[in-house]
Amino acid sequence: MIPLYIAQFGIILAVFGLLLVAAAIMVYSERKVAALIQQRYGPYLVGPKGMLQPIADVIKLIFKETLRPKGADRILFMLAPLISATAAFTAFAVVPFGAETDLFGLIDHKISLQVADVNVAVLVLFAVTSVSLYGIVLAGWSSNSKYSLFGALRSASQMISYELSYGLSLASVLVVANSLSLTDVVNAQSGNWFGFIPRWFVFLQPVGFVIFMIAGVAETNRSPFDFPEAEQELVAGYHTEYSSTPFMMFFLAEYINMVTAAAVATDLFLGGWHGPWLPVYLGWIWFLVKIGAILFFYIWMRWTLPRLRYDQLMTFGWKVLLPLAALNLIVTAAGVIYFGN
Amino acid sequence: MGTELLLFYLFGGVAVAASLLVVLGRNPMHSVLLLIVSFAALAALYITLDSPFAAVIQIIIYAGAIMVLFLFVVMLLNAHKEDEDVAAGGPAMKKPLYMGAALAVVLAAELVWALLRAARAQDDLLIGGASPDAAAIGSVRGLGQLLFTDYAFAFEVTSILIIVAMVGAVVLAKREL
Amino acid sequence: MLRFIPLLPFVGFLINLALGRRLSKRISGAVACLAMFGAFLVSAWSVWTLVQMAPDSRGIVDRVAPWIESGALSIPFTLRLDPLGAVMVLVVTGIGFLIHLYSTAYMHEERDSEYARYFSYLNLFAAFMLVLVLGANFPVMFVGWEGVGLCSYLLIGFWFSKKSASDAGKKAFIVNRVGDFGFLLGMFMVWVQFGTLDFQAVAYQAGRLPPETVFGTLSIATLLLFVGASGKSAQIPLHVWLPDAMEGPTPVSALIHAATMVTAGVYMIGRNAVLFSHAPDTMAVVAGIGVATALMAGTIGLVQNDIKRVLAYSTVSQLGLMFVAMGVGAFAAGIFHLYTHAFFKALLFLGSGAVIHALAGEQDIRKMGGLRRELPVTYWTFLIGSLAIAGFPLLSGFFSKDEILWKAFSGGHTTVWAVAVVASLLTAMYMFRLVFLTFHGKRASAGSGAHAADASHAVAGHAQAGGGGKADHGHTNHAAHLHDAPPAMAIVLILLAAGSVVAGYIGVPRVIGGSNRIEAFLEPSFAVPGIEAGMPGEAAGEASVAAKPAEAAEAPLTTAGASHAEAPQGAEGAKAGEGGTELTLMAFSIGIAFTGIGLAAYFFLNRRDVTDRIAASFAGVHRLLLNKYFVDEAYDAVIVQPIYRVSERGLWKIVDAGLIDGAVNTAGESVSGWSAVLRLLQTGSIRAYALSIFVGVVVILGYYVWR
Amino acid sequence: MVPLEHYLILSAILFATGTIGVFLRRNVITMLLSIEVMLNAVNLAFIAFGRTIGSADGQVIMFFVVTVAAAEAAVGLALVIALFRHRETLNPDMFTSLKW
Repeated sequence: MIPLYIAQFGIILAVFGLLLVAAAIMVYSERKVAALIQQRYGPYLVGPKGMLQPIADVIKLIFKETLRPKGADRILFMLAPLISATAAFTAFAVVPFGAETDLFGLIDHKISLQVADVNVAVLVLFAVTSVSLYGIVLAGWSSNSKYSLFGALRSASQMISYELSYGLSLASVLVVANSLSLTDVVNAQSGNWFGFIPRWFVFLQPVGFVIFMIAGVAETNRSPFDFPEAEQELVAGYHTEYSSTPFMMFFLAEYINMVTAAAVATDLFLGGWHGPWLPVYLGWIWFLVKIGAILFFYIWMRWTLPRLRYDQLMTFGWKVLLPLAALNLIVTAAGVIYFGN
Repeated sequence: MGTELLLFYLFGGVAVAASLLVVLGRNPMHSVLLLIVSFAALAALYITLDSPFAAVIQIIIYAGAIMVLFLFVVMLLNAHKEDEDVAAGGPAMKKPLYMGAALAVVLAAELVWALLRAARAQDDLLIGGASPDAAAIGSVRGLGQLLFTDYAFAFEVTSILIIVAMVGAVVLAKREL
Repeated sequence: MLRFIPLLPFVGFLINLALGRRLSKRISGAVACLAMFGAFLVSAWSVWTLVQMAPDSRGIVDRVAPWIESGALSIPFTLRLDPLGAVMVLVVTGIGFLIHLYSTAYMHEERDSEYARYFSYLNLFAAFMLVLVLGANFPVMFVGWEGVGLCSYLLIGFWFSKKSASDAGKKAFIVNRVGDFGFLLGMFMVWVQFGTLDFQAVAYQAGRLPPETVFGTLSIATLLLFVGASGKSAQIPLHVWLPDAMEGPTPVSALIHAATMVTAGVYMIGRNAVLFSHAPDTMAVVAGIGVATALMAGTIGLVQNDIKRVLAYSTVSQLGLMFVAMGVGAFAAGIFHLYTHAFFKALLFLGSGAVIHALAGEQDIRKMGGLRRELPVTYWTFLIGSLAIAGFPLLSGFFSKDEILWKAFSGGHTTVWAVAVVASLLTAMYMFRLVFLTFHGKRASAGSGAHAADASHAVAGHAQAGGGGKADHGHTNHAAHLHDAPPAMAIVLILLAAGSVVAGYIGVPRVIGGSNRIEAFLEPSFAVPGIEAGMPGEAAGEASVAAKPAEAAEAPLTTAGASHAEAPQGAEGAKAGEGGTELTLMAFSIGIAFTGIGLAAYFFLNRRDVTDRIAASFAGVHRLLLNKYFVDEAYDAVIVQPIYRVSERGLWKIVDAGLIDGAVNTAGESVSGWSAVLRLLQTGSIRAYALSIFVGVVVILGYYVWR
Repeated sequence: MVPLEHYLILSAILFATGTIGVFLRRNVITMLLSIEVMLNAVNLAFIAFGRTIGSADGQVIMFFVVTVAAAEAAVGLALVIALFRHRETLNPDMFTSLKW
């Protein structure tokens, strides 16, 4: 019987570690999948099938020299990656990844498997995402180089533009679930229709799901929306000037953001940890499976689709996605009113 | 009690310090960022005031939208440093401004006085004793109901205001009409 | 139903007003005429229904809408048709329609827009006149009253580009204002006295009062009303506008300034018969003014040389006669004469219009003569009209005028009667002077006349009032060769001639076997109203009770009131006694008529030299008459000039230029001066502005702190 | 439960800070920022009051204030950009052509 705050602390540590691991796995799998798609081998030297490659990268990055360009804003230049990383970690804090459990009787009453169960979790998610923007913007601005600046501007405007559709598609889910707390949303998806179709919101909100996925890609600056670091145009975008640990932080942040986005998508649309055959306390396995699928989808997209043009991105975001999302929300609300949940 | 007071002084101090730096700093970029910090501190205060929604709004809209806008402008015009007193008025212009600053202190005093009096007046119309239940205030649902029933008209008017602002901003910022 | 009678012409007015300039002459004329004809049909129908009713309860009421409601004052917009109104309505719509028809031909040379404007005015006039006639209370009547005044102004000044015309219009308008002022005051007094403005209610309450032996409220009210009447009907001293009104197109003169509008005064008195008959003093004044006007106008008419002016003065004198009838309490007779007069005076005007039409705008009778052969239709119709007005036996004018004279005599007003006789003698004389000079003898100078007309036409505005060749009518292109009235005119002339012949037969006196039907028909309108006044039952009862002493008191004054209605056979007996006298008088007035005609023939047909010699020997008198007793000049000296001086020296130079402008200018200058000072506050520096705002905040807040 | 007065005093101080900024800074953007500070001070006061009397109205008003602030920022910054385009400066003292 261990006190509650220790359990919480444990969970926090677990999440932290898991995220780091997840990032590492992502790096590895991304390269592997890329190789697969491009019919290469990919990393295979370091460790069995090159599985230790990410660790090697990390070590390499840590031991590189930290460079700071002339005329860069000393404080902000260092602050930017911290903000990004912190935001990335914080975002996951409100994401539940498992059913409520008492950790096999270790603690006296059930806690939900997430760092903080805020009753406005979704809004918090938003807040954090909008803050994580600053990491990129500051990085771009403070490193005093035009490539970075452009990258920053691009990513900022792109994230703002797509945050709206993101939010609207998400709001429609909330309307259906009738709660702002992610745990409630997930629990609202337990059970099946007609015994075999799981009550996932993806079936109620197909349009919303598609919009959410697209916007998510844009939010995480992934291809085909990876303008902030469009190599051919802006060297490496906002982190052109970064090296060693700071760079690693951006790198980390990007992948953790992907994981978070995937997790959120899972919670919102794919029924979180609910799934057949497995007992509830093993729900987190389902969760991991779903996340994995979505992440694979991301990578797959990245190596399959070409990058659009920037104006196309904007036009699409404002003139197609946003109206569509708004329409979807309206229809959903009407439906909820009509059917009364 | 103690912890709450502690939190108050912590975040309040951060807010004041950040705002002062915003006001006194010479680099607009820093000002913007510090302002975000002070917003964050205020958001924290809102949470201690059982208003999580307000806090989140504060972050999302202020930090997430408005400040980004400021950031953009600063970056676009890259006004690193504010230009020194090349002002038309020059030093002549300065005197009244310092006077204004002095007046600001006076204002602070007056505001404290007035607000405190208002607070004293407040005590008798307290609902449910010294600390009403947090849920009543904090719940987003209640807030939404209030917003869309009592304040529905104001809400609509706000939407119109936003549209007007959008159009105005576009028209103003467009290079050639 | 009644509301459609004024509404139709008004619609016509709207149509011609709205798209007049786009309509062709044919269409706009047709619209106007149809509107009038429709109004005529409707009124004929409603009069028919009226006649079907029981004799002493005849009345159709149409409550259009509540109009003015304020405290005790409640004035519904109500129209009422009673026998009196019926006669008027028929006259207005019928003769109005004929004159519209006539106008389509007469005004044919105007531009399309002008043509439409003319007809829209004419329709508007008809609408207002009908409102005036049908109005069931003073304010409604006043609406029509003012409306016809307006239309008269518009139509007199129809050729506003001609200064004399526009001046005449203004003159008519201003003089009418004087009268209307009196009318208003009278209305107010009636309100103060009786607390109501509905004619029947007023009549009912007035009927309960004893007639005033001393000069009192009723007398003042009625006198004020009479001022209004004399303004509208051109009685002394407000008669000056009517002759000048001849500047308008001739059909207008016929419709407004002979047949209908100018008789509004007479009608108004008849409408308030009970009220007036309770104010003996007023009645005396009315009779006096009437007869004086008749005489004066007759004398003037004797020497005027403008064909239309002669007719105008004849109108004035006839109106005078009507007022005499009113004054002696013979309301029925007055209205009867009004009705017949409408026929033959319209006829005469239209005939003169035909003459002028033929003579290319020539109006000076000295330049005419011998038109008998060229214009047969015009001649004969005109002759019939003249005979009728002169009182030739068995024509309409004879009956009506004779009725008036008899009533005056039998009422015991012998002086009035005598003067009236002289006036009618004069009537016969000047009318036939007109006939002879115009149609008989030999043509004085036709071509020159036409050319003079053209010349004067070319020099527009040189024509001063009363001068010859006033080019009333826009003919320029035909010279000496004459043509008779075009069909539209001719038909109208003939119809009106027939009317002037037969119109009188509804009022044949009893002595010569007729049964004075119109009088019997009209009397209820002049009697103290009973039930139909909308009074509660018992009130109605006491009304009839209260009516008796009133009539008893009226007896010496007049045969008005319900005496006929109540005891016709008694009245018969009385008449039988008076029969001999009446016959004598009738014969006498016939003699008068013939004498007048004969004198006219002697002076103006055979012995022109004698006339000229007389005119020469009595040069002073002649000039006096020629200048209409210098009334205009007197007004100019006594009223116009002083007002003008005061306005110029005092109001304009001192008050306006000095005080008002001074004040305004000072205000403006002070503003600019102060702003020159305040301008220094505008530094243009944003933060300075912010500072000022901020100081304001601090100060205001501080006020609350230290309070 | 922190007493209401604390929050009020804090908000007063913040407001005064904002005003000082409006007067001291010679940069339009910073002036706008100061105005935001003032707005936030007001928000704080509102929410504190609302909390004390136990009604959510304070937050609603805060919500509206934020919206207005957004509109104000949008238009204000658009103005700043337009001004900068013509004047090549952000110093409000250079924009004195509002004078006669």
